[in-house]
Amino acid sequence: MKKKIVLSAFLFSSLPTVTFAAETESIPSIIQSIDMMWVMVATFLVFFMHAGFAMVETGFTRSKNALNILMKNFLTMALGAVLYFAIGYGIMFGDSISGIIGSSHFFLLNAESDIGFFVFQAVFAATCATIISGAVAERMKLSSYLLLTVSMVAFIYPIVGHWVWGGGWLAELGFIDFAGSTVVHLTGATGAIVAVLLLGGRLGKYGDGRVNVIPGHNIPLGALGVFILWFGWFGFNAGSSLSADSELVPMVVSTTLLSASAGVISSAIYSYMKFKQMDATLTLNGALGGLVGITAGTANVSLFGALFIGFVAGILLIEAVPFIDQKLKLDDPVGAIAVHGICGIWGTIAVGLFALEGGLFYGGGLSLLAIQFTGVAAVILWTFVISFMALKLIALPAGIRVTAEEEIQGLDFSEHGSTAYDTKGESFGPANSQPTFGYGLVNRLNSLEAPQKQNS
Amino acid sequence: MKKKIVLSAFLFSSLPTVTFAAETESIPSIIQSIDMMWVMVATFLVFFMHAGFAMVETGFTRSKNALNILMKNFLTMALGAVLYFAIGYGIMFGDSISGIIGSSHFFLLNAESDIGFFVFQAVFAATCATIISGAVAERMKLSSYLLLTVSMVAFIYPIVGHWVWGGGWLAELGFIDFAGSTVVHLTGATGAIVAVLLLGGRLGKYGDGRVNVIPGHNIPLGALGVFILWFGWFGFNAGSSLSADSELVPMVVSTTLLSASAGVISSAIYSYMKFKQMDATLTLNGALGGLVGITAGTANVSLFGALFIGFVAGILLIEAVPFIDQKLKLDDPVGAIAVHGICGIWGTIAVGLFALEGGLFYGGGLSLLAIQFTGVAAVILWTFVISFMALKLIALPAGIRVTAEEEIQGLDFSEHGSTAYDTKGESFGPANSQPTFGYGLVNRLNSLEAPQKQNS
Amino acid sequence: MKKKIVLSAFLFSSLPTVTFAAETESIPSIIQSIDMMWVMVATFLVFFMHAGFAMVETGFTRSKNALNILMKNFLTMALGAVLYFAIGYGIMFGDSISGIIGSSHFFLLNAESDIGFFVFQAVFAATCATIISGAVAERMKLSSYLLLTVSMVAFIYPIVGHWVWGGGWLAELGFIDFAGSTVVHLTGATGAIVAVLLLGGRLGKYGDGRVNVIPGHNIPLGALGVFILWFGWFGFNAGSSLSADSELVPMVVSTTLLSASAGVISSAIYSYMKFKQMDATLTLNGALGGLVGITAGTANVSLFGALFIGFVAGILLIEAVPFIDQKLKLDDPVGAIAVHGICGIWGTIAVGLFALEGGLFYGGGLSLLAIQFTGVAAVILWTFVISFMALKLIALPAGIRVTAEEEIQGLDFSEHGSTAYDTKGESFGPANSQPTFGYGLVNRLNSLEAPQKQNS
Amino acid sequence: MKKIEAIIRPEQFQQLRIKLLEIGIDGLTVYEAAGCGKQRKKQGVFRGNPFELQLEPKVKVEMVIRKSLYEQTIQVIIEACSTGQVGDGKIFVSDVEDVYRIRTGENGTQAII
Amino acid sequence: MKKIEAIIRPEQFQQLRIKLLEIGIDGLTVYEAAGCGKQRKKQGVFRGNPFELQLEPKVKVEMVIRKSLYEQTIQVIIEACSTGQVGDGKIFVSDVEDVYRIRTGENGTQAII
Amino acid sequence: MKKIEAIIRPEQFQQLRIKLLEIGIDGLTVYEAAGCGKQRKKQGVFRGNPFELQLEPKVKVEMVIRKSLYEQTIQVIIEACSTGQVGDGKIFVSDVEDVYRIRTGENGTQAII
Ligand SMILES: Nc1ncnc2c1ncn2[C@@H]1O[C@H](COP(=O)(O)OP(=O)(O)O)[C@@H](O)[C@H]1O
Ligand SMILES: Nc1ncnc2c1ncn2[C@@H]1O[C@H](COP(=O)(O)OP(=O)(O)O)[C@@H](O)[C@H]1O
Ligand SMILES: Nc1ncnc2c1ncn2[C@@H]1O[C@H](COP(=O)(O)OP(=O)(O)O)[C@@H](O)[C@H]1O
Repeated sequence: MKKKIVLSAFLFSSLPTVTFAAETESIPSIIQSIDMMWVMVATFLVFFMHAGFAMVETGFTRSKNALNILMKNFLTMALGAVLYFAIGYGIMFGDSISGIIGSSHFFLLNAESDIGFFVFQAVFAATCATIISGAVAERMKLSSYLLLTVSMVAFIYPIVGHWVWGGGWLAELGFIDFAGSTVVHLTGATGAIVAVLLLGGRLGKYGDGRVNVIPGHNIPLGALGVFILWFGWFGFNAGSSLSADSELVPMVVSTTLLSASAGVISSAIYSYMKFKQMDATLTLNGALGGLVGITAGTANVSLFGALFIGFVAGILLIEAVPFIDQKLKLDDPVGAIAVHGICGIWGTIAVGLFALEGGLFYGGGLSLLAIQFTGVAAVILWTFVISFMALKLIALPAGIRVTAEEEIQGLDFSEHGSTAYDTKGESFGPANSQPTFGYGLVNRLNSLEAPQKQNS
Repeated sequence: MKKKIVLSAFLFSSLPTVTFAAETESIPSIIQSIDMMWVMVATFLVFFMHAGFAMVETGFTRSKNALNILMKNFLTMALGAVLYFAIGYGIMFGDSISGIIGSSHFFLLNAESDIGFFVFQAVFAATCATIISGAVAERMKLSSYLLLTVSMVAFIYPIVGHWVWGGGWLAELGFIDFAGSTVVHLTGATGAIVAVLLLGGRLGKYGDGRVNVIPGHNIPLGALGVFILWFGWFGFNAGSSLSADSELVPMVVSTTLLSASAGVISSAIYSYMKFKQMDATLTLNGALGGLVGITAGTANVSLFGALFIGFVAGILLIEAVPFIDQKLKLDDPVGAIAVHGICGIWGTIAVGLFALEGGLFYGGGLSLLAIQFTGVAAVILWTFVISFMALKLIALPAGIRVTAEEEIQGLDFSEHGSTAYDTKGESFGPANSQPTFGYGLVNRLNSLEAPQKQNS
Repeated sequence: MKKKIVLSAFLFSSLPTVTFAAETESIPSIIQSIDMMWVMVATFLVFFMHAGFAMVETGFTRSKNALNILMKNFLTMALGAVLYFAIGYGIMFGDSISGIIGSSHFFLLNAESDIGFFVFQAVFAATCATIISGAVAERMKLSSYLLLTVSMVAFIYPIVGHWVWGGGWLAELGFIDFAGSTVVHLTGATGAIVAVLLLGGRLGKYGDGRVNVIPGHNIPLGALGVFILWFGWFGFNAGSSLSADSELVPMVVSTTLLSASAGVISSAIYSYMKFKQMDATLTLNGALGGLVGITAGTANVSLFGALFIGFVAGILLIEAVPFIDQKLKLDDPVGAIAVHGICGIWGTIAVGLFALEGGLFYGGGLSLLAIQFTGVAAVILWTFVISFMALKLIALPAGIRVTAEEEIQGLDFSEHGSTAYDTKGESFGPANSQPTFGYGLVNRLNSLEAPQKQNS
Repeated sequence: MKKIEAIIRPEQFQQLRIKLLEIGIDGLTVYEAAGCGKQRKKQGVFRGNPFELQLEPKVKVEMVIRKSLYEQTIQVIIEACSTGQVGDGKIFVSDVEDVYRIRTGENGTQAII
Repeated sequence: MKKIEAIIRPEQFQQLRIKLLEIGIDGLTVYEAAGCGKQRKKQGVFRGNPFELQLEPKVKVEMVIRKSLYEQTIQVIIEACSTGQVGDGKIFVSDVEDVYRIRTGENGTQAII
Repeated sequence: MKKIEAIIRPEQFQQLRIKLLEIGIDGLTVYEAAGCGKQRKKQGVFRGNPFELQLEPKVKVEMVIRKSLYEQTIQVIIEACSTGQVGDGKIFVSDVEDVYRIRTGENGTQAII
């Protein structure tokens, strides 16, 4: 291939390429190129969100489980892409059986030309599954988690997706979820609730009626993760337009920016009011809450609507996290249930209030609101029941939780044989003991080299 | 919404979307789409620069203040977006009153169709404010910093922006600042100087005539931040073209790449010559210096000009950082004043020398150079005076600096109630003492769990 | 410049810009814009891969050498860009002398309009050199490494590039390497082999017949690096199309995603089978192996082919890393030789098997396969011989390896005078001793501030 | 006055602290340590290379006590920290000549707590 | 020869080091420690959950000195490290039988420094 | 029973451990430390500011041994850890009254190892 030659296509317009062979056909083909480009850029950004999830989940948990969480994130992305190719896409966008389930295009058969759309949807699908990995961190068996991921990506999520985006019954009803507050986030969060219910809290989290603090080990990494997620979210929302619509896209980008910003501001202020301290990790969650909140209505609400949605999401989040943690005693290390579940519901319902067309506050009456409620309820019900059954099945052979001993020594050593940090200078192989305690010294000693001539 | 259907727009060109309804109207609408897409991609990149700033500022300062710096960065972005929407945009791009100040389009009223341009400008605006957060790190009250951010984003910066980009008097004069060496960087740096002057150095920085070293706690994170900034800078500069001009954009991208590269090389070499060691953090600053330097002239100079500008920026930086730190005794933990101020001035002036049209070295005489000087002087004067007044006002109720006790224990614990790292295994709650000293042990002990049956 | 006015170009289509002056010329110019935009987006992504390399290399090595590795990465990028501008581009894409070497367009002379293509190629070129920095980490002199980088970017790599992408003899032969499994990755890896052969292992790595473990100090940072690389790789592969071809690009993106995913899955499973533990860092390498593997054939194989290529790459990698480390005793801290070399060869050969046109498995016979083998052999031979000669020359004055004393104390302190972490609270200046051992305490003590009135 | 130095497993520390409080010992100082003894070594694997940990993490709890508390303290430590597995650690008892309280300058038994 | 072990606040360390140098004590070894005593516990809040710190960071400064310096050293430590707040720490004095300098093998008082 | 505390260079530790094993000493406890003595101070530079390291990293190896092993142990430590450069460290020897094995509760010499 002589790149130089090909290049001239875009430099000198001598256009010897196949794509633009005939100028008369150019306009449709140009539009195809433009839209394709937009969707591909969005695909890259949504892919990159996995780095964000991985960093948030790693930073918000303990260092002894960091490798394990990273592996979960990589494997979720990888399994997600492959399974969505094999099965998920067909169920989601294949020919519909009564608006319930798609039934063709497995392995993209007879849909080869959908490939750009497929790859965008594939990175979306993995997102849904990865939400769970944060909530079940530090105690779920890797194998069980992977089996749950398989059920999410290959079945549970594509069904929901079919209902809403694949022309299924919720789409017919008029349910609005532009980029997935419900389809992606609430589905993931519901799966997370089920998994956390069945798993129980981490050792030492709830004891003698007390709720203990198990803080994350690297909040700056988590904060970077939030920035990456926010960055990727522009692709998540604006890519869902599927075309480079010069009116719609800037609107979506702006509502996304403003809602997230409002979420940051309200969670910062509200946490300050509530705890007399501006809680840093909750404010990071607040940014994500604002993003999840706007996802459903990003193309349908005004800039003021977006500000309001984000603002409320930030406050809801500050209320939801301690409530889930202390009252419901659902041990969710990264706050996934509050961020993706509570704010996902809020965002979906908010469309019924703020949609410029059909929203209650814009004179649209209650019908859209009712539809939005229906959608939320249906998705929760479906996901809850099926993921409950799936997990019960997965638990049959040997349970879904690591042994207490493995949990104490950390999943990094028990599942991966080494540890995440400074194995040459800090935390080598946790054995039968506490987190990194004492390992600093131990491992630096274990790995000291014999003295060298030069300095002896 | 049936995404599948919408999709066909870009796959089969059956074009059922509104945007491309009539083919006869297509060409202008296509151009709109293309330009919109370019500006949106740039918007995402500029947004992502905030992650870069956050990482540089976190990595270059002490771990006991990491949460605080992260919060400042998130809140700057969030407040920036909301305030720029409410006020800033109107002042910057509203109808001009005598070339001094814009006066319409607040809340984007009657400028709804400017939304793509607005969102690009909004992420720019926040950049200007965030420059300050690095310089004032580790000692400024969060509340005072936020009030300063409000003044910057809502007033000080938009005025400068109006003068240069909003058709104001500097624009009329012919002042060239393509992407903001002066408008964004110098404005931010001038604000930083004022704040640092009023704050004073960090405790322990200047004492008994000595200048103490207070090194950053995580340079790799800072280096990642520099890479992210460089990555985002392509959007910052190339997005400022506002259209996907196939000649201008690659030129801008190339000058940006080469100037930054030259900045890296010259700061590495020059620091080696000056200190007999190749200083790592100064070289990282050198990359940023090269980027700030080229920002003004990125569209107006040749590739050779870009190399020269970056090269000089790197050397200036190595001279400026110790000068500011040791001679001026302005305690700027991350080198923001040198990077954004000194290199910002250099870059702006350099346009008067290297601009292919009008530059002194290309036979353009002294007039452009004089204009560039005027612009620099005007912006420094304006920003200095107003931010000085703003800070004096902000300081009225209770000062802008945390108490010495809070500073010693770290702003993370005093302002946010917890700490950034390994709260389960390393640095929990700094109390009335030094950085992380001794906390490793303390907190690992504080948080040891009761022994588990399995291993007892 | 009044941005507001320029903006209207994309908002109101009043089109006062030069680019789109005449509507009749619009279609070619629009196509130029689109293709340019695509290549620029890809350029940014490929640039960002350097952040990924830097993080992987930093995370997978010891903390005492972190600054040094970061500097190597920054300087590689910087030198790469400048040298490729001066010399490399001319050799690679200048007028060909017998298909062996290009001979014009140095400093882009008479090729000013190639600038977009140049800048894309420039970030590619630096990639090739940066591969080496990981393999030689923790012991190679910075100066020697930089001289090697100069030879790679200015000569060795551009020659290979000329053969394959510049219309040289391999291109004539029909050799297929769409985005550079061989041109970029194998060339880099061959240089790495030579350098590692001449350097020898790190102190303490091989002793008394044992192979010691020297683990990396921050795997989460390394994992983030892998995500960044994967993200950037979409630009690497899909940008190599050089035009926004709406059929080719989504195909390339999908094969890239699926191959990397398959690499993750197979390396995770296979490491589990082989070591009874799912090795985390090898799985991270597995993702990269899948990416390197698909790079050659990304535009020429089917989705199933991509899955297969990635799957095999992941397994090859798990076999190759211990083989190179333990059998060949080539000490490659980050696994660069296995990832870029072994998987690079596999990917190139695999085109001969899986190419839809010409591949053995698609009835294309053996001819393409033979050509692919020829290309691989030629590139290895050329790179090996010349980089061997180059390194021997570089070694003449004073060797290419730091002294044992410097190696023990860490290159950060010996080459850069300070250290990467927590200099205020953890690891200040390693002196004549082991990694970070004991420095935690030492430096926190060294840098304690005098007591403050407030708490005394 | 006796100095008691107990080398224990890190995970037993919190329990020991609580038990000591119960018998009135609330002044103690703790150090991070690494120990090597008869305890079986742990195995790990990194990039296909197996490795062995030669040292185990330990904690040293150091307290100076009145002679009268000696027996009881030893008893409490053994109770709180014994798991029956090799590696539980040791207690060293030695003599202390004098103790000063830095805050007040007082010394002798009244300085202990 | 006496062994002086001073458990002090980390932030007083540099001052102590300088004061000790002034009276000619330049050999000392320092350890990171965590202490628990009468000092009031600190409170924090994380994600809405309040928590309490049970231990405080301390530093142990250990030095072996000639008997003749004993009184003066104690005096200097108390001066340099006393803040008057609970938590200032303790000094333990004990006997050392012998000291060796590893470099030369010499022992007794001439090995101290 | 004697308590031997050796303050050594970190990089000599592994060699010492192996040599001690050879004479049958396999029980020991190690601490991270920082020392200050006659050793020449190191210089660094950060952002153009030179700085000096006032303390050096050290390791304390602590072992309680039977009296009979005393001489030999000192000998081994000096051999294994002496480099001839200033900064090699010190050995402190002191008396231990009793030793308990936490696991079994036994005390006296049979508890040592
Ligand atoms: N003679 C000794 N001197 C100092 N410390 C010792 C000695 N013997 C054992 N230790 C410490 O006690 C710990 C436990 O000893 P070990 O022999 O493994 O088990 P146990 O005490 O149950 O017999 C060791 O890890 C070490 O820290
Ligand atoms: N009996 C003791 N044995 C060992 N260390 C002690 C003892 N009592 C106090 N300490 C150490 O001294 C520190 C200060 O003691 P504390 O009672 O808080 O204050 P003060 O010394 O001012 O009375 C403690 O944190 C602990 O490290
Ligand atoms: N009097 C002392 N008390 C406690 N530790 C000491 C004493 N003198 C020296 N040390 C320790 O021994 C180390 C080496 O001492 P130094 O005087 O530098 O070298 P050398 O032991 O070779 O004479 C010091 O860093 C310190 O940790």
